[in-house]
Amino acid sequence: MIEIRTATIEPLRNTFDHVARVLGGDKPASRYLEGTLKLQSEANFNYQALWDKEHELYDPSRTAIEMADWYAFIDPRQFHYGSYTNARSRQQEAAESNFDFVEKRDLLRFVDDAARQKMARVLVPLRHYEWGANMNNSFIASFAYGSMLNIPATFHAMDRLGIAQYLTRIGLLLGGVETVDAGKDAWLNDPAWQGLRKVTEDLFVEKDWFEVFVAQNVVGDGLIYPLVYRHFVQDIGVQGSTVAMLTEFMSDWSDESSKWVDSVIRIAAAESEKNRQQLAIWYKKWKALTLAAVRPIATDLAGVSAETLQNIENALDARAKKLGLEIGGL
Amino acid sequence: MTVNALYPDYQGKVRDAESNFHGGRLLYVAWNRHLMFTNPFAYLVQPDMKFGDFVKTVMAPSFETHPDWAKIDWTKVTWHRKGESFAPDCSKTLKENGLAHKAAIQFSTPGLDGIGGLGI
Amino acid sequence: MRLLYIALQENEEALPIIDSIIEDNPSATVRRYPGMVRIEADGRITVKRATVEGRLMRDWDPQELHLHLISIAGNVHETDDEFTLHWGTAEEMEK
Amino acid sequence: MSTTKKLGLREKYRLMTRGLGWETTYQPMDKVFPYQSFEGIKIHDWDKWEDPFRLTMDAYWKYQAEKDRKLYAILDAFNQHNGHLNISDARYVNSIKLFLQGITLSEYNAHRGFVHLGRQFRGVGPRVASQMQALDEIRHAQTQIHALSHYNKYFSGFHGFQGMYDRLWYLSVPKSYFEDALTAGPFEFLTAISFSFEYVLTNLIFMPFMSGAAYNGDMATVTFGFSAQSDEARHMTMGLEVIKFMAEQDPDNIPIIQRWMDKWFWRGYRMLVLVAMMMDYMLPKKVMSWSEAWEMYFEQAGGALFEDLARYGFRMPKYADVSVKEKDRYSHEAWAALYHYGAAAGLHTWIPTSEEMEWMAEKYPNSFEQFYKPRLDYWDEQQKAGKRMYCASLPQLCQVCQIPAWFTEPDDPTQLCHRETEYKGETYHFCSDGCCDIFKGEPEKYIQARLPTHQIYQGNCGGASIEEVLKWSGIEVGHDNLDYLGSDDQKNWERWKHQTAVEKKIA
Repeated sequence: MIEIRTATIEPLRNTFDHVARVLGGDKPASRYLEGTLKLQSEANFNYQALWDKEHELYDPSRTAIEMADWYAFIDPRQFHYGSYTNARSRQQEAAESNFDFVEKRDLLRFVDDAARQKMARVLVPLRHYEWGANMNNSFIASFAYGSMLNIPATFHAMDRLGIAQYLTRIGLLLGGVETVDAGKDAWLNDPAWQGLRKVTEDLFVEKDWFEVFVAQNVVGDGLIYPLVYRHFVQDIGVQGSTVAMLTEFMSDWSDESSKWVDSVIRIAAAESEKNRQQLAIWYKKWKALTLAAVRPIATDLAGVSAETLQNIENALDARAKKLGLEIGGL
Repeated sequence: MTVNALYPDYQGKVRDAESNFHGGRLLYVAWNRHLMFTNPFAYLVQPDMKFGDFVKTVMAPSFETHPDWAKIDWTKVTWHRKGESFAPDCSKTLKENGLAHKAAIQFSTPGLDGIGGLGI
Repeated sequence: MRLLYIALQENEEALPIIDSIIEDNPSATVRRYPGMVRIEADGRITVKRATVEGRLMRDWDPQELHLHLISIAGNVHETDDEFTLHWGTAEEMEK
Repeated sequence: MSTTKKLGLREKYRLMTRGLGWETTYQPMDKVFPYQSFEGIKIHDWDKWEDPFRLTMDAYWKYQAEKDRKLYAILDAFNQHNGHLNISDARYVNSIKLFLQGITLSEYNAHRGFVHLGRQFRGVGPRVASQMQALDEIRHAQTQIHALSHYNKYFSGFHGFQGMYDRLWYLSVPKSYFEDALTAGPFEFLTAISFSFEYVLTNLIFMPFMSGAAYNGDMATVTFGFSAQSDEARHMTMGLEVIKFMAEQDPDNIPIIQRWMDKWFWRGYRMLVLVAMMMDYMLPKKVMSWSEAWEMYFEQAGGALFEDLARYGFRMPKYADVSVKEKDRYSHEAWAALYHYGAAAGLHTWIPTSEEMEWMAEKYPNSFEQFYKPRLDYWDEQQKAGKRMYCASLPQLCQVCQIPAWFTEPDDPTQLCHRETEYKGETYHFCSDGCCDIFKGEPEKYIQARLPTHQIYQGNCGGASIEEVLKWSGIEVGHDNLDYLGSDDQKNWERWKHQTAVEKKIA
């Protein structure tokens, strides 16, 4: 290889035209920006879709939210594929060693039957909630306008598949295929789960992808994650430390990915009063529905008190308010 | 055939209808055995232009870089359209010659077979 | 001839895998290109976990093939111990 | 307790994927998956889907991260050491300009198609497989941009790739191809992209071309290329599985799929003419000819594939025989056209050197010296006399593939091939029987084609002059276009090589 002093060979430019326009000048750009900005076609589409009479192939009017610039949605994590898989690969390595640790020492044998059943009843049906979240985020990813939203939504969808698979492994550890099957049966038939399943299925037929984003990623996860991975896992006591190990991925993931979720809402709300109103309407609508659905899971299955659930709701309201949504006024 | 779509009666927008060309229309021309011009050309023409003027003012600037162009004996040139011979009247307009929107015509120059007689 | 092939990147880590494939598929033809090795055979190519582990002197999951794989032709049949390419149906292959 | 250990790969994977899905009851399944049946494909049992590769997400993250760590380590080293100085010749760079302009955003389009299917397919197995491919396609688009970002800093023709994809005339070929697939139904999309493109044709892009990059000293491209190919192996397996699955589900599916195979083979083959040209003309050091690659990857490998598929009642795609007739001319016709439109391209063109022409004469003994060398020689003479051929007349385009009608009659390479048909009183023109048939199959779709020549004449492309249109298309006139001889690229390259030589001497 020829070694040459870099000083002697000057670059002619630092980045691509479309990136320079966003940066406000020709400056070196991050791999996140070069790899994410404006990958989606914006004009000169050829054919009307055989499956959609109303819209162009890529069309901002697939949501009621309006943005002057759909590339304002900078992901605070600045994930491109390489940094995304790297982050997840480190997390999966930790998860793998946690699972290994629990399996090798057979740690679940120290958990009494009642606690074990409780874990199975709460955690195993949730794999279907995660699968629903995967479908909803795949929907967001396929219809969201612009690569700046569509790419992290794809990562988010895949994360939910990964989490559903970790929950499956927990089910297998707790009692094998039978336990996993029982969890599915509960998701399909147990009255305590029917509310959440109905909310999930109703979201499958919603048309506005931004509404699905609010309902699933802000409201649904904003209630389920603290309920399950914070309170339920903690409340299960000493025996919960094993479960905490097995669900570490989920709680870390939630802390990290909610930064992205929040940024999307904050940016859309800051754009206009109209957006802010719309987001608040969706938030209120889905919070009422989801909260009613989550209540029997919290009280009947997880043994989480009404007061705790109220605290979770308050925390979510506070978060939404901080993001610019007017909670009380509507 | 009809297009099989999710909704009834899938209909496309005709992107290149004559009305989209602001009074002009499209005419395609290829010179046989002269592949130095690798493909037929597409021209936007006024329908009331005389065919002779079309050759002189529109085709010539495209084709005159070929050494054969200056040697063409226009009385011997043969024209084709849709695989059949076509006899344009130079004194008549494109429209009068029946050249509707998006007509494609080819011309051959007997005795002139491109560079080195190789069809180039 | 019903051509099947597997193409792998030619690098230090892939070499023991390439050598194992050649060992397990003696009738295969090996073609080398810049940066790439293509192993061709008629009817069937098998990559065996045991052979690769023997060369690597460590546990090896056939899914690690993904790290070096460039291309394949043929139907894929995957088990915990083997990765097989074949033409014809899975039932025919299992015979 | 360790139940996982007892489960085989296949059972475990089933539990980890399709075990997650359920039949909805609060909303009807047909409303949850509305796109499933309009294409006429009948599926009776989604469980019969065989998962192509059984990667759970944790394994996916692990392997893909490892691949990307290696890839970026090489790219970092490449950038730090000015790796672009090690390529064979600066003409080579034009092949990767075309790659970035035409392929990278097509990868993104493929991503959108798969992410759509990843939500909309009724079967969980194909849904998960589509999702993983959707994720992979993001990888391909991004790693290509990242690898070529360094070249952008030192060469023309890369900087405007994003705007060019929607606007530059020859890029309407890949753009319309992907939009055609994206606007089709889910089963057709899979037949188009997973089977016809990934399984039957992508080897033609990646294998010979990436080997070519390696041979021409381009470590950045060869690294992303081979790394991307390792994902393609998964995609190809899915492509074949899709066809087998649909075929086994219902005999009524066979004629529908065969029609798609015919359409998408021809559509893909036409798009690959750009690759043919890259292989034969744009690689200064050549690995194999288009003709050899077509024989190896289509005639032999494709032949074996269709022999295998014959048991379902499938035959070779229609007009495969024409592709074989065209293999000795495909690259030559394309390069000539690009050279001739060299003022309107986002890259440089040139007359091959005499050594390169000798190579072509050897690789194309029945065509090159008879038909193509004399044209290049004539242009070369003209260029040396100061009359470089720059055609300023807009080309007639094919209504389906959108390529200028430069292809010749299958049985006569000296006669341009032209087909036309009428539909609802309008005339439409085609480069081949293959494209004409595609139009006749779905005329309402193809009448919508946004042909760049016509768009320019309608006044939708920034102005009436070529210069205005080029600017609108994202081209820096006088820098990105025109001949390689005299270009900024050539001048810079010679200066850098000279500097390098001087510094070596001093050292």
